[in-house]
Amino acid sequence: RGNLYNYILGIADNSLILAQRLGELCGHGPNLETDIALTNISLDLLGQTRSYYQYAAKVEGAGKSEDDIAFLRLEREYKNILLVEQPNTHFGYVMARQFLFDIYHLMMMKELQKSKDETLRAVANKGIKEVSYHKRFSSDWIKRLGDGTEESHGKMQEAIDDLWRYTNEMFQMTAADTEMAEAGIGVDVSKFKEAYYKEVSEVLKEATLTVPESKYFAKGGKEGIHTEHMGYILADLQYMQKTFPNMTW
Amino acid sequence: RGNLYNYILGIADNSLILAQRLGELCGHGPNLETDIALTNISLDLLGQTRSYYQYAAKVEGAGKSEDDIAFLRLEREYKNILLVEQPNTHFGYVMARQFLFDIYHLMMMKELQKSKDETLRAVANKGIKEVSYHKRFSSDWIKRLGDGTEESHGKMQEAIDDLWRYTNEMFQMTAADTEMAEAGIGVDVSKFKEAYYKEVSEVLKEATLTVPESKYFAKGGKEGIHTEHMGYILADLQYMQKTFPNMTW
Amino acid sequence: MSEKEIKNLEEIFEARIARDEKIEPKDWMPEKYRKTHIRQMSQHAHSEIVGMLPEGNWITRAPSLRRKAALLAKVQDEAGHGLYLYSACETLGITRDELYEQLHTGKAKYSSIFNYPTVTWADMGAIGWLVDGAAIINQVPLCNTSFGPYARAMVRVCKEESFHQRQGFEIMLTLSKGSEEQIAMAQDALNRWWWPSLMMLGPTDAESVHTEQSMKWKLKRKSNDELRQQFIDQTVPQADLLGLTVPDPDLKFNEATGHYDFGEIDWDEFWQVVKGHGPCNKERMNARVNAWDNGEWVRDAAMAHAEKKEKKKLKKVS
Amino acid sequence: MSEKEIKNLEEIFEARIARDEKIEPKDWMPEKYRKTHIRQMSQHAHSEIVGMLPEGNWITRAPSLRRKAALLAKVQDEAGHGLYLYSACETLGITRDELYEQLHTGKAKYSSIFNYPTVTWADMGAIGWLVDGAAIINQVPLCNTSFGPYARAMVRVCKEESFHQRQGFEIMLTLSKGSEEQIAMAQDALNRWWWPSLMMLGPTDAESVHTEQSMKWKLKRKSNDELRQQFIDQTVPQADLLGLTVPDPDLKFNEATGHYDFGEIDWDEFWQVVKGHGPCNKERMNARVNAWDNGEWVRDAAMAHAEKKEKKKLKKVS
Repeated sequence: RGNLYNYILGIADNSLILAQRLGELCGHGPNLETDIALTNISLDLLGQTRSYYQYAAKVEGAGKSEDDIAFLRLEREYKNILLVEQPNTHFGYVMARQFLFDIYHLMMMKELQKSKDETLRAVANKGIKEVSYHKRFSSDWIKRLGDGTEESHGKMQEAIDDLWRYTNEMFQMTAADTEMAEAGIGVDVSKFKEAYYKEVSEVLKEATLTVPESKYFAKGGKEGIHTEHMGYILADLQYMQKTFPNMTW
Repeated sequence: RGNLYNYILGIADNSLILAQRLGELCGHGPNLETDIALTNISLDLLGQTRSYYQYAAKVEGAGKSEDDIAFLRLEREYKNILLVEQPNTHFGYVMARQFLFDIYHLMMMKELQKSKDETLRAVANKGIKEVSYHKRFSSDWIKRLGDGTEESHGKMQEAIDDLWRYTNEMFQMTAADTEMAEAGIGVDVSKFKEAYYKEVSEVLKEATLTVPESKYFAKGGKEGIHTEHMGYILADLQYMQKTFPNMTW
Repeated sequence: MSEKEIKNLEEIFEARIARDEKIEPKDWMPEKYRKTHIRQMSQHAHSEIVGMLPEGNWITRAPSLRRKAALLAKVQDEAGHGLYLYSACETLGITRDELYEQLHTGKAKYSSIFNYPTVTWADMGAIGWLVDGAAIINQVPLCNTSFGPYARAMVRVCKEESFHQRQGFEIMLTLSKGSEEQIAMAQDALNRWWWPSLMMLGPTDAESVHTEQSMKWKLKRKSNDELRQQFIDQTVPQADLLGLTVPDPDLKFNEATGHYDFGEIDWDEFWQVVKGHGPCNKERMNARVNAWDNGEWVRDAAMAHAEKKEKKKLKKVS
Repeated sequence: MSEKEIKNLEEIFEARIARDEKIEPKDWMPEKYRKTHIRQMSQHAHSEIVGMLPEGNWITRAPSLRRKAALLAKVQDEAGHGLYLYSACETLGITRDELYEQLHTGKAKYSSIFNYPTVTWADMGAIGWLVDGAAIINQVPLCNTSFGPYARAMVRVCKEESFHQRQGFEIMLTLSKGSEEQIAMAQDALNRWWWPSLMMLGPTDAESVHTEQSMKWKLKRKSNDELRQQFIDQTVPQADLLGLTVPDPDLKFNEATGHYDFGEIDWDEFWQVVKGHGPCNKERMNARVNAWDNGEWVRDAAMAHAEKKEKKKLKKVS
């Protein structure tokens, strides 16, 4: 039960933190259309987050709410990968982060549809259409910016190069991941590492971008050791719940 | 007693929030010398803040600590002027904010040395040397940047123009201010408004900068209605105390 | 065209409006009609997108996941409103870039209510309840305005605004049933947003320009003061329901008129904010201009990419 | 100078060092001595200023006013150390701008410990206790090194570092006597900083270059492995005092040697971080380069202003 709970949080925290990062952008995008689309993605991710946390709360059986799980943990207890907490340095970073996550996210969701766990299956079934859209949206932008102007090409390449080191962490299995995969409940993400890099590379090539070759990768998020950005994300995220404990909003 | 408490907080919160803003810069200045100097100013202000809060806690007599006062109020309860919470947009803003505050701060401190309240007098006596140094430092930089290069002149003018609207609030008297001034404890800041603008204008002129003419001024900080920056400042400032209540550090 | 012919067209045009026919973009229209509509619709569009900012300020700090999602959705709706109001403007022969230019240079106005800061979470409730409430009162009559695209946009906008208004009220209701701090927060938000909301309905009739012509074109059906009275009459009982006190010592129900009498509005403050000196005018404008400037390379890239694609297509065909 | 003359000078020079005389900037010195000192002192200076960043990360979030002030003061001390170490370098005929250039282009190194993130408040304790502790062990022997300016700088640095070290230990002590969460936080920080601190004392003697020459010049008095052993022997009892567990299952006091035996260090991680692929190498370098680039207009203005002032003075004189 502990491992199922941890497994769910591992998935859900990615969606929460990415939704939070996208939420910062609301009203500040390059045009109204992208503003609307990014808010939409944020909303989809937040919706998935809520389903996961509600289920996690039930699994844990300690009477917690989705908000307790979302807002009242210590930084070391958040299990999201480092990629999703990286800042909105510029629109190229926003799109690179999204793209590098979406390719993985869709693969994971597709597998989760086969889970023996009914609730996880249901979340995946509902989410698959959303995530397919995210992936189409971000892939299109990678191509547009990669194969746009010289400036956009440079900025897009910079973002991909910078964020590349956060990709490998997606395929590392925690103890909870392994146990849940073996039980047929969770997804063995390590299996689609190769397919992931193949698909990412294809899009990058179409976008006239260079596939980074670095073999050095960052890790730690899944064990709750985050980059220094995370503390500031949480300071805002948790502000109200920490300032006014135990209230209804 | 309530008014003395509120009066002290009105002074102290300015120092706290400005110290906090300067603290953000630590390690990111244009060179080591300014980094050290700004950290020094931050430390001086923080020292003053602590003396004020310790006294306020005593005055209130509710068993609070300096940290309770510093970290555990709601945004609407912080009484600092809007000027000190403005962001470190660039080094010109940092210096303009400091300069516009220092001129006022020194005038206020000099008056506070005549307070009938022994503790406030002691804080002022100790602080006057520090604040004189701050003023010299920031005035020198105003001149250096104003009468430096074309670029620095433009940036300095921009910062002065932008922050000008936050100056008038310094001279507005709250109920606590008025009562404490009448009692010979607090300073009647409204009295040195003219001297303030005269002194500021002289430095600006020496710096070859234009004295802004706008007659529109912002207000609200003294009544706890802050700019939208304040919430984010507090989210970081209060993070630890809110996350781990009632602990010793 | 001779002057007579124009006069003739104008008469036919006015008659159509009088018969409640809709004017469509391709129909003949007087230049002043076109200009007035561009001005009003773009002002409305600008208000929607500037209006995203004060609420956007609380997205990262919303107190629950449900509220965060609702707030995101609301701000997204506002972007949507902006989008189709700009589109409606474009049917009158002006580009979105020109409209942005007007906003960014301060030539075009937007609702000055958005120049106040959002200080606490309760402001999310107060904005929905009061600001959207006042907006609806302004906008419902526009669902029957003479210019077709505007009228149709307004139908959709009003439907969504009224959802937002209920949502805002519901935030206030939750707070007013909550802890002492929450009740204080709600009251404080009402204190700060009440007067600016009344100002939203525009200057007093005595000071208001454009009114007569706008009435004829059904861009306006009631005067500012009538709308304001309607807003007050509708909102005060809601405040009572919340157990909150409207911050106006002169507010009193007048049995004789059947309306609430209310205190004097601080028109100096109104004009100060309209003229660009409100608490956040500069911040709002900076945020918009920065978003636009920082997005330039993205828009350029999108255009360059589209052109490249088009060329490739043509090559394949030829 | 003939080869013989140089050889003669070198012999006199080495003899002076052997006699524990200090070498001063204006004294003759072999080119290699000069270069080695520039490399080591600048590396040390760079470490001080890059080291400001991980701790600077917690200034705005320090849990009490007292701790906030102490942290500010500590980071300020590090800037001060940087300042006089750069000055010491400059006596050897290199400018601060050149030294920065080396740092910003990755040509010069800095202590790789600062490429780890500061994740919790307890890291402020762990850095003071362990990182400054290891630094002192490295630096105390340097108070007697042969190059005068470096030796004198080190006396001051060591004094302050030892204050920081005690302060860090005191943070850990407060946490370890605190709530369950605080104890967990302290243990977690020890877990994360222990091994990187051991690595701070440099590669094993087998892998270490420069050692022999450095010994002769008193730039080094003990080997890396000896220093590491000294650090462990000194620190483990302190961990015991805190009631914390050193994260090394092989750690054990060896009665025969009088030292602690310890487990194997992950040198792959060490070299990965040294080569620029640690958790924060990129962030640290970006922060330094951004500070420098964003400060360019300020430095230019200061120089332009000084020149103007100088001219005015000359005018007055003439």
